[in-house]
Order: sequence, then structure tokens, then C-alpha cells
Amino acid sequence: MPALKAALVERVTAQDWRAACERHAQAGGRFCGLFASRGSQGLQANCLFARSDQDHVVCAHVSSGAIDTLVDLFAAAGRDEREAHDSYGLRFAGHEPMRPLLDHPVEPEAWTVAVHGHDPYQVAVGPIHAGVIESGHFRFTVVGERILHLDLRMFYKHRGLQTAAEGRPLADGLRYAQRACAACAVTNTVAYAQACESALGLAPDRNLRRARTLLLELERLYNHLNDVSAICAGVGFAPGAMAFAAFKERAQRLNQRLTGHRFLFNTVALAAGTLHIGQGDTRAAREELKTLDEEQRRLWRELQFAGSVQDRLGDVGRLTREDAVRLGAVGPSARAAGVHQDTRSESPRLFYGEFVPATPEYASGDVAARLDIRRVELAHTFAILDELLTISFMPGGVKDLDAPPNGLGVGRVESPRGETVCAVQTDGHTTGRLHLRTGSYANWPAVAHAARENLLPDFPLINKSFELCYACADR
Amino acid sequence: MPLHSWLPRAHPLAPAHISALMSGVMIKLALYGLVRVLFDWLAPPGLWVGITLMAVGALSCLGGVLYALMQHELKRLLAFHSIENVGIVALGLGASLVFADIGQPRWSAIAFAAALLHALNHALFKGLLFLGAGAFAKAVGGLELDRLGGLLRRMPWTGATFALGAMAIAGLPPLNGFASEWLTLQSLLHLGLASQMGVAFAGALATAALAGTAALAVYCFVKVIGLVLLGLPRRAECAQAREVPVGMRASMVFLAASCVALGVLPGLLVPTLAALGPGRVTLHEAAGLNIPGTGSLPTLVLALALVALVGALVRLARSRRAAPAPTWTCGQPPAAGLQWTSAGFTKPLRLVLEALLRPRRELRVIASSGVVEALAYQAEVPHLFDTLLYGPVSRGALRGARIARRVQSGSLRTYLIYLLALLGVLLALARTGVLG
Amino acid sequence: MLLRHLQNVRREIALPASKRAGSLALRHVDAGSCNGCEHELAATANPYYDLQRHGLNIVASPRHADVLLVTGQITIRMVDSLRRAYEAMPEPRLVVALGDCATGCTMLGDPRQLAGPLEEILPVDLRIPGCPPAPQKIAEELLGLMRDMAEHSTTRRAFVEEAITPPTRDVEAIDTKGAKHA
Amino acid sequence: MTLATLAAGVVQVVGGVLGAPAIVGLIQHLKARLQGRRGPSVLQPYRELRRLWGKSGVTPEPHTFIYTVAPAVAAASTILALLLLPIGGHGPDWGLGHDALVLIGLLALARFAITLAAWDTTSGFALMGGARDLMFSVFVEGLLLLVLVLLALPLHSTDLLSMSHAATLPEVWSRPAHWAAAVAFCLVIVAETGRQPVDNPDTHLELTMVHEGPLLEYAGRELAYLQWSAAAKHWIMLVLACELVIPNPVSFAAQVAVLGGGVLLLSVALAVCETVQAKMRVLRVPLLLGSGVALCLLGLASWFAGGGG
Repeated sequence: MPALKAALVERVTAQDWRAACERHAQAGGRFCGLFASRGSQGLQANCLFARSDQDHVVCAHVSSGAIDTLVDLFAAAGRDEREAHDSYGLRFAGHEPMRPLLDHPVEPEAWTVAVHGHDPYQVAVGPIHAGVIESGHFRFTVVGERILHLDLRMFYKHRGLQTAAEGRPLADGLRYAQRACAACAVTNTVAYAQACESALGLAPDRNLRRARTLLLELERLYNHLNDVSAICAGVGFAPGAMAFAAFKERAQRLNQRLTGHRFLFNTVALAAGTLHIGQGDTRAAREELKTLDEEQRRLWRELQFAGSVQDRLGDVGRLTREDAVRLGAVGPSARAAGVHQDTRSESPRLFYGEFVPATPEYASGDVAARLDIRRVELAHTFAILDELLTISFMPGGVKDLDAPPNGLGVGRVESPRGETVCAVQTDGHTTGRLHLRTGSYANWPAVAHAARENLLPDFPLINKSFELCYACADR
Repeated sequence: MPLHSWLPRAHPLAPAHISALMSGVMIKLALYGLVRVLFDWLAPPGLWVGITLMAVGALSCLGGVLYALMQHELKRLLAFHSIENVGIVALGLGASLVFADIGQPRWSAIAFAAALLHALNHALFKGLLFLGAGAFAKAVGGLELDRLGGLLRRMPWTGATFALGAMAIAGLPPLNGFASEWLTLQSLLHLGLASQMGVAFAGALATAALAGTAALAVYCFVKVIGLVLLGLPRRAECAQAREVPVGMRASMVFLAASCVALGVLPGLLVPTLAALGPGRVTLHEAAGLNIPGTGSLPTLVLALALVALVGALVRLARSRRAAPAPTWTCGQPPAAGLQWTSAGFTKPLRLVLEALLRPRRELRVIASSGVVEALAYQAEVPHLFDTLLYGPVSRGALRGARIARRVQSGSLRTYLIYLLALLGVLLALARTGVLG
Repeated sequence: MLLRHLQNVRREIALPASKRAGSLALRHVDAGSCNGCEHELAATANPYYDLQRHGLNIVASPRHADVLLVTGQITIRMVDSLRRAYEAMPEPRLVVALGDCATGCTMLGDPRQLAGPLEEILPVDLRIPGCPPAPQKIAEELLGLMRDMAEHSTTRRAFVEEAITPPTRDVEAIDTKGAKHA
Repeated sequence: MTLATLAAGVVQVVGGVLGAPAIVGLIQHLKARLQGRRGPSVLQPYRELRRLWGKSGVTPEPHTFIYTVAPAVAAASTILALLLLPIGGHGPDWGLGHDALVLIGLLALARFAITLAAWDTTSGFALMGGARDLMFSVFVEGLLLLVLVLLALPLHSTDLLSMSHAATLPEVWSRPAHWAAAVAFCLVIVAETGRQPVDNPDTHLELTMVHEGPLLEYAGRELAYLQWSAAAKHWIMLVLACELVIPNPVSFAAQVAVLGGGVLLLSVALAVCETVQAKMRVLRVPLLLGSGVALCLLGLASWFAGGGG
């Protein structure tokens, strides 16, 4: 577990931007997002790198409106650059063609990858899907059943939460972060709170760290149960889907009892804790979690021995380790591909102790591995929750970190879908720029990649094995 | 079947009415020769001839329709269907020979009548389809399936008769294709009930093959009607297509009417045809087909009942309709790029039969600087007989010695072996049939 | 084993039989929600609520639907799709606003990205408040709607009303409207 | 016309036209129970049909008369197919005969109409489902014909009445050929009725649909026709199974009782089968049906091995 340090900001000129980023990558920095912001001196490009000891931010002022692209260094930067281009007008030299991300031109040529040839045509799904699914558009280029390429068009649900938060008091930002996504509400608010606290030079005390960890794991619990249910539904195995949907319901009812909200809304505050759970409640919760754990373990065996289910999972939607790293995939999907990374093991602001990232039995990167990783992670989550709930929860607070406020804070939190990175530029006690890159946002390109060369009827299953949110990617 | 290679190539080159003649008459001439040789000169030719004829027939009807399904050009597609239909006729003739040999003259006559009826039907609906294709070619220029569309609205007469012909060739009730395929299927099925094991197996396999062929033909003509007549026009010429002159329309309407008439009243013709057969058996004359050992096919009642019911149900359903709205595309504005292609519609089958059809495909990524610029896709379904038989032979003639190495390396060999094995099995079956 | 577990679940929950089941087909459109309403709507299908037992079904096409369930704040990128979904439905058709965002109680976000509350875009027949509304609440309200439709067939937007043309507004107008609400 | 024939006619019409939706309702209800839910009532499909009957149609663009006629054609050919079915070994001659191949031809006509309508509206999902349905049909029809060969063996007839009569013969169950036909026919039932593992009737995902796909563009009464046709197909397949495959007693009343019990039992079996199995990969389905073909050929061989010829 690294020591608690505020993010290190390195300011460079636009000419040195690319070289500086390259240097960070060579020094072992993991690219975790890029965003544009508008400061007093005009446009600014910011690139985030996570290193084992400290977060680094490379900032460059862009006077000419254009800056060197990073997309050939980090493929994961592609989406970030497109967003920066669309929302801030920042141009990236060398990023050709720059396909729009926020803007939705009608002509498919403008935003899809052209596929030359006689037979291919496009199948469009969404933004309105059949069933209860969020809004997003998939444009498959296919020949019959085989997917040649998948273009995603997102941001249908773009509510402009980031820009709306600008200029408001820092504490207000929590509402925007929470509203980005209900299923990741805790992750997003904790990441935001951490970013603000980091920018202000504050650190949470033990009580606050415990409370936030508890909330995060409760969130992971119901999300993972939901994901398993979704995968079962994806292969048409209704008993599994229903059983795990019932587990999810129980987990959400537990949330309601412990915190007063099924989605744990309004449980995270800035530089303060609000969670208060007495001894009796923790004991009851432990009991409930224990029975839940026993029952779900039993059902996992059933799933593993259901041949018709297992038959659907192997070798579908494969994401190789190289592709996962290249595309910047994070979270369970990356770990299922053999990427040994979990932000919980580098979270000094939380209460994870010596956490070791989960590994699936076979890191094959297919749907089977993504299902299996959830089994392993559910076991971890149950264990962590059990440990945390042995003592009661009192409201916590913050203490000063011996670092001066530097106006830019970064918070990194592992959501059920992967690492969520929040960067906040403070402007006194108001938000100057809020950048929220959620685990879903980082993983969508991996979904598109994993879908290639698979069959169309398997796509819903592949999509569900990632089970990403659209809301937190669109914000 | 193996000797058909010229046909699909010749058809697209010939003008439409010649094509119609080609399939209507020329192919029939060959069949006439075959009938003459087998039934008159060589009679009785022996069991193995019948079985071999059935094997060849089954192979060509399945192969013909399978390759027809993979075609992108209308006339080429129709030409492959000629191969299919000749295969069906051959199945009937083969069955007739076998029945004659195992001492069932009645079924022999029925199978013979089935074959002749199908040959006649084929001349009618294939002629109709080729004339329709000619009309489309005249109206819009090319017959590339993926570049047509929406022609039913622009050319209602041609479109409707073409659709009718397609239904007939697909063997759907109550049209003539169904009547003759029903007869053929019944004969094969009863061959499957024969008391000699070899014959029964041949009959059962041929039945399954013909049933599969019929389903494939439905598949194929759903595709053809859909691509040519329905949906949105895929290019400007289709949107401005004009109906062809009355003379052309009249001949199509006449052929379509014949298809309906023969579908509704096949019973008037079948006894005559049966009497021509080897057994000189007389059958009971009626509108429908009433053959002992079957549940009978009362074509007239069936057709009338269908028309009446459809009419009544359409009337009943004619409720108030909501305002016109585009086809639901998940909330997207409808776009022409989303229309399906021929290859796309048949892809499920192509994937299932990948091992058999050996499609070639290739996907290239064009990318620089980390952003994917475009992809290039190329695929084709090679014609196995061309690539495996004629290709090597013609190449062999040119390059002599190198062919030996070619055949020995790669997958060509396995497929030749498969074909040989299949032939061997069929021969063995025929032999056991002879012995049994 | 799995089936036995499910039988236990069923016995434990012991849902009563539906007193007056009917038939209502629902179509859901997410016009910009935070995913919470979707989770809760999906939860109505789990064994604890089992909305299906009353004859309430979520269907795959707006062509099959009676009710358009809209969630979320209406974003400018979704407003056209939302209208298309409504136009694709056969009559009679109802619109239900699900959750505080859709009912217009919450307007959180950049007004330039939002198209205004649902009732300015489509005629709303029922509002289900909550952030997000609990599955129990969703189930009760929809059941009430189905019974109302069955009892007073006059309150249905009747056939006779010709196809409803939704109010057409250009994006600029929506922007200024949205700004007012924020 | 005997009393039995008259009664058979009544069952044909009442059971087929009115009773068929109850089969779907029963399967739905049982599935929900098995999944730990209470589930909708058995009568739910009727409520849905009534609701659809009261709704308006829609006018998709583009469309031609084919879109309008297709549901009627599908429903009409399904009705005619109902009238061919033997009930308890009897069936009035509606002038349609009782031929097995005619029945298959009528079902093919229904399939043709529905899939053609998919092209008419150019709905991609309808086409996707249609293409898969047609692909399956190639294998299903081949298999079904082989099953018919096996079932026609004892009495040498494809007349459904005599095939039904063959099932009353005492030695029916002692023939491996009949067993093979029975198992293969189960595969046909699952494929034709669009049940798991071939198709998931509960799916809401357009990309995975087979039989539901072509229905997506329909509304109101036309949709009611199509949903009824799908339900009637269950009736047709299950009645065929009871009449031709399950060994039957000789007397008419007992046969009708077997029919009723058989349809119920097979519905339960379908529900259980659908619950405990996940859906298959689309391209695996032909393999499943292919195994049925192999089984049929074995059955045929056994017929000769047993000296049945």
C-alpha cells in the first residue's frame, strides 16, 4: 500500500507535451485519461498517469488551439481526444480521422469506420433498445451474422453534468458526480470527494476510510450479483437470472436498511462522514450477508455444472491481454484478460489493507473468464464486508495532509466496472473543472474490440459480460 | 450435375427470352434424350442405374439450390435453379426406374408422371422468371441483386407475376411447383418404405435431400423477392423504373396463369403422363391428386379455401391504422445503408455449411497513427466443381506436372476424397440394393 | 438444486395471486437517466415483485406497446428518438413519466444539453415520482393504470382522435426553454 | 359421418383455434413457477389477444400489400393445417384430405409469408430472425420427412389417419425405429415451436431473436394473427406427437383422453426443458438437428435388422 500523497502536477509547454507524456509512460506511469480544460490563460490539456507511489498530471497550455496527439502512444487516448475536440474545440495534430464523439452527424460515413467490399452492410441497434436497457447506439458492420466491426455511438445520455458543476461550490459537485450514474453512485462520489480532498490537502481519518470502503463494497456486491444475473439472462438461462436477481434484491434491501437508500444515495459527503451504523445493525447485516454468501456459493456450483450455460461462454467475446492493456481496459474485464491491476490495492485513502487483485482461474479474456472473475471478486467482497461489519460505524472526518493545496486533485477508486478517475481543478472553493472518467468510459472501446469476429446473436452476451453503464460514460 | 458448369455462365450472357427458351426447351431436350435412352432402349436398365440417377439427381438439386442461394446476379441464380429442377426431375425418373425394378409398376408410373409434370412446370415457371428478369433488366439496366429493390411498386404487373413464379418454383401450395414436388416426394417417400434395405435407404436419403432442397428454394426465393421487389430502391434507376410494354406483360400473365392452373388442376394431366410411363398404368382422373397410400392432395379445395380464408382474415384485420411512421429502427432515422445484402441474408447458412462451401474471406485493417481509417472485406463462395474439377484440369493442361503438387497440398485433396467417398457409399448402397 | 432453491424463494416470498390481472404492454425509453430507474424497472421482474403475473409485460417493439415508459431528463440527443418511438406505437397509446427526472422535478445538468421536461414533448398520462421510485411503487402505479384503462375505457386516448402530431420545436427553442428550467 | 368423426372435427376446430393459446399460457405459467415466480395465469395469452384486437394497426414505411396480406396468409394456412390433423385416429374430410406432406407445405407457406414481410418493411431485425428461421427450416424439414418415413413404415401410407392408426398397433413400442422417430420428432417440436434451446421466446433482445424477429413490425390485429399462429403451431406439433408417436389405445374415447393428457404432458415437458437449458449458439442448432437425422437413419436400419420389411 503506497503512502498517501497528493497528485504531482507537472506543467509543460505545448511543444514538450508529447515528450513529457512519453517520459511518464516509460517511467512506469499508467495512462489514465486525458482531458481539456479552460483556464485563465486559455485552453489547457491535461494527462493523468498513475504510478505505484503517486499520481502524476501533465498539464500543457495550448495557445494555438492544437497539440500533438497521444493516440499512437496510448490507444486509450483516442476517445478522450475526441471528447476534448468536440467539447472544447481542442485539436490534436496527427489524430486522423478525428471522428466526432459528442456530436451526432447523420451520415454514417462521418463517424463510422468505412468497410470496403461488396457484401458488408450495417446493422444499427439503438439508441432505444428492446428491453430495459440504457440508451446507446451500436452500428455493426456485418455480413449476415458475423461482426466485422462495431462502431459505438454514445453520449445520447449526455446531460452535461461536468460543465454544469463548474463554478458551483465544491460540495455541490457531489450531486453531479452521484447523478452521473446510480449504479456507481458511491464510486463516483468517493472519487470526487477524494479529488477535492487531495486538491485541498486533506486526508480522511480511519472512520471515514472505513465508512467509504463499506459503501463501496456494498455497491460492488449488488452490482456483481446483477451482472451474474445479466449474463445468465444473456444465454437464456432464466433460473440463474432469476436466482441472482433475487440476490441482488436482497443486497439492495440491505442497503436500504443500513443507509436508507437502495442505491446508497447521499451517503458520501465532502471531508466528512455521515454514516452511522450501530452494533445491532452491523450484527444483523453480517448475518444476512452470511446467508446470502452461502446461498450464492451453492448456486455458483450449479452454474458451473450447467453444461448448456458453460457451452455458451467459452471463446466468446475474447479480449487478449495485449488488447486490454493497449485499449486501457480496467476492472474485472481487464483482470479476466490477465491484467493484474486493481485500484483497491493502491488506495491509501480507503481501508483495504494489503489487498491483492483477484485473478480468475483461466485468464482467457472471454465471457467465461469475465463470469468467473465475478465469482472470485464476490468472495473477496463478502470477506471484506464481513471484516468491516465486525465493529460499528461512527461518522468520521478529515485531517490535514502536509501538502499545500495545489488547485488540482485526483481521486482514483475501483468501481464494480473498473477504475474510476476523477480530477477536479479547484477555483478557490468552487469547482473550476470536473473531469470524471469512469470505469465504464474506459472499457467501452474494449467491448467494441471484443465483439469483432463474433456472431451478432452473441453480442448481447458479450455486452452483458462487461455490463458497463452508459450513464457514467455519457455523464 | 458435374457437367453443368457451362449453364450458369451461359444464361447471364443470353438475352432474357433466349434464357427462357434455354431453360424451357433445351434442358428438356436433354431430358427427353435421357428418358428415351433409359426407358426405351435400355429398358429394363437395372436397379443400379435408377439409384445412380437418383444420386446424381439428389446431388444436383441440393448443389444447384445451394449455389443459387450464394449468387449475386439474378439470371445466374435462376440458372442454378435450373440445375436444381433438373435434379428433381432426375430424382423422379430414378425413382421410377427403381420402382419398376422392384416390381411396383403403379408407383413407377406415378414417379414417372411426377418427373414429367415437374419438367413441364419447370418450363412454365422458369420461363416466367426469366421473362420477369428480362423485364427488370430492361427497366433498370443491371441484375445485380444488391443493386435492385422496391420494384413491386414501380412495376406491379411484372412484380406480381414474378413473385407468383417465385412461389411456384419454391414449391409452395397451391401452385404447380407444389403439386409436382409433392408427387415426387411421395414417390421417394414410398421408395423409403420399400422392403429392400438398400432401396429404402436410397429413398429415405433422397426424401430428406428433396425436403431440404424445397426449404432451401423457399429461402432462396424469399431472398430474391425481397431484394428485387421489396424494400427501398437501392439505386436511382430502380426508383424511376417503368413497367414494360403490354406484350411482355401479357406473356408473363399467361405463364403465371398456367402456373396457377396446373397448380389447381394437376389431376387432369397426371393420369395422361402416367400412362406414358413404363408401366402404362392408368390413374383415376380428378382435379386434385388422389393416390392410394397418401392422404391425397385436393389442390382445388385447398386453393379455394386458402384464398377465401386469406380474404376473410384480411377484411377482419382492416382496422383503423395509426399515422404512417417509418419502419422502427430503434429510434434512428432510417437509412439506405442499413438495407440487407444478398450475402447477409444467406450468411447463417453459409456459416453452418462453411466446411462444405469453403468460402474465402479476408479482412484487412487500414490504419496509420493509431486510428483505424477503414477496413477492407473480401469474400466469395468458390464454385466447388470449378475449383476442384475444371480448375485443376484446365490448369493441368497448361502446366502439366505442377498440378500433381497442387492436388497433393492443401485442402483440395480432402474434398476430392469426400466426393469420392460419397460416390463409393452410394455405389455400395446400390450394390446392396441389388443384392437385397 | 437450483430449481429447488427457486421453489424456496417462491415459498418464502409467497406473492399473492393477482386479483385482477389484465394485459398491458410496456415499452421503455431511457431519455437520459442515471440508470437508477432502469435498475428498479428491471427489478420489477424479479421473484419479489413479478410484475408479469398481473399481465404487465415489457415488449420488444413499440409496435406492440400500449404504454411508453420514459425515464430520465430528456437530452437533446434523445428527443427525436423518443418522438419516433411514440409515433411508431399503435393507438391507443399512453405515456408514463417514470422517476423524478422524467416528471420534471429534477433538472440537474447543463441546460444546453437538455430538451426540457417530458410533458413539453409528449402528452403525459401518469407520473411516478421517486429517485428512483421503488419497484413496489412502480408496480402499484402501473397496475392502477391498467385497471383504470379497463374500467373507464373512455379515458383511453380513443381511436377516433387522429394521429397525434407531437409538438415540433427546433433545437434552438429547446435550448432557451431548458435554460429557463435549470 | 360417424359420431367419432364429428367429435374429432369439433376437437380440431375448438382445440386448435380456441385452445391453442392456452398451451402457450400453460408453458409460460409453468416456467414462471419453476423460476421462483408466481407467474401469469394460464389464460394470459387470451387477454393479450383481446387487447391486440382492440388496438389499431400501424403503417410502416416502406410497405406494400405483402405486409398486409402476410399475417392473413400465415393464419389461413395454419387454420387449414389444423383441419388436416387426426384426432383420436379420426378426422372429418373437409375436402382437404389428410396428407402429411400437405401439412408441411402449408406450414412452409406460412413461413414464406412471414419472412417475406420482413423484406417488405426492411426491418433489419425481422430479416435477421427470418434468415435464421429459414436456415433452421432447411434442416427441420429434412428431419421431419425422415421421421415421416419411419412413421409411415408399418402401414405404407403418408395419410395422417392411417399413420395415426399405425400408432395403435400393439407392437409399436417394441420397434427401435419408432423410438428413433419419437426422439427425432421431439427435436422437430422444439425447433418448430421456437423453444429453447433453439430459440428463446422470452428474449427482448432483437439481435438474438429467431421467431419473434419478423413480428417486430406488426401491431394490432395483424400481430394477433401472428401470435395466434405461433400458438396454433404448438397445438399442431403436440397433437401430431400424440397421434403419431405416442402409442394409442384403439377406442376413440380413450384416444382422445390420451391426446388431452399427452398435450398437457408435452407442454409441461417443454416448459421444464426450456427452464433447465440455456439457449444454444445459433450455429449449433443444425448440429442438433443433424443428430436427429443420424438417429432416423439408424432407426431405418434397425427396421430392416428386425426384419420389419
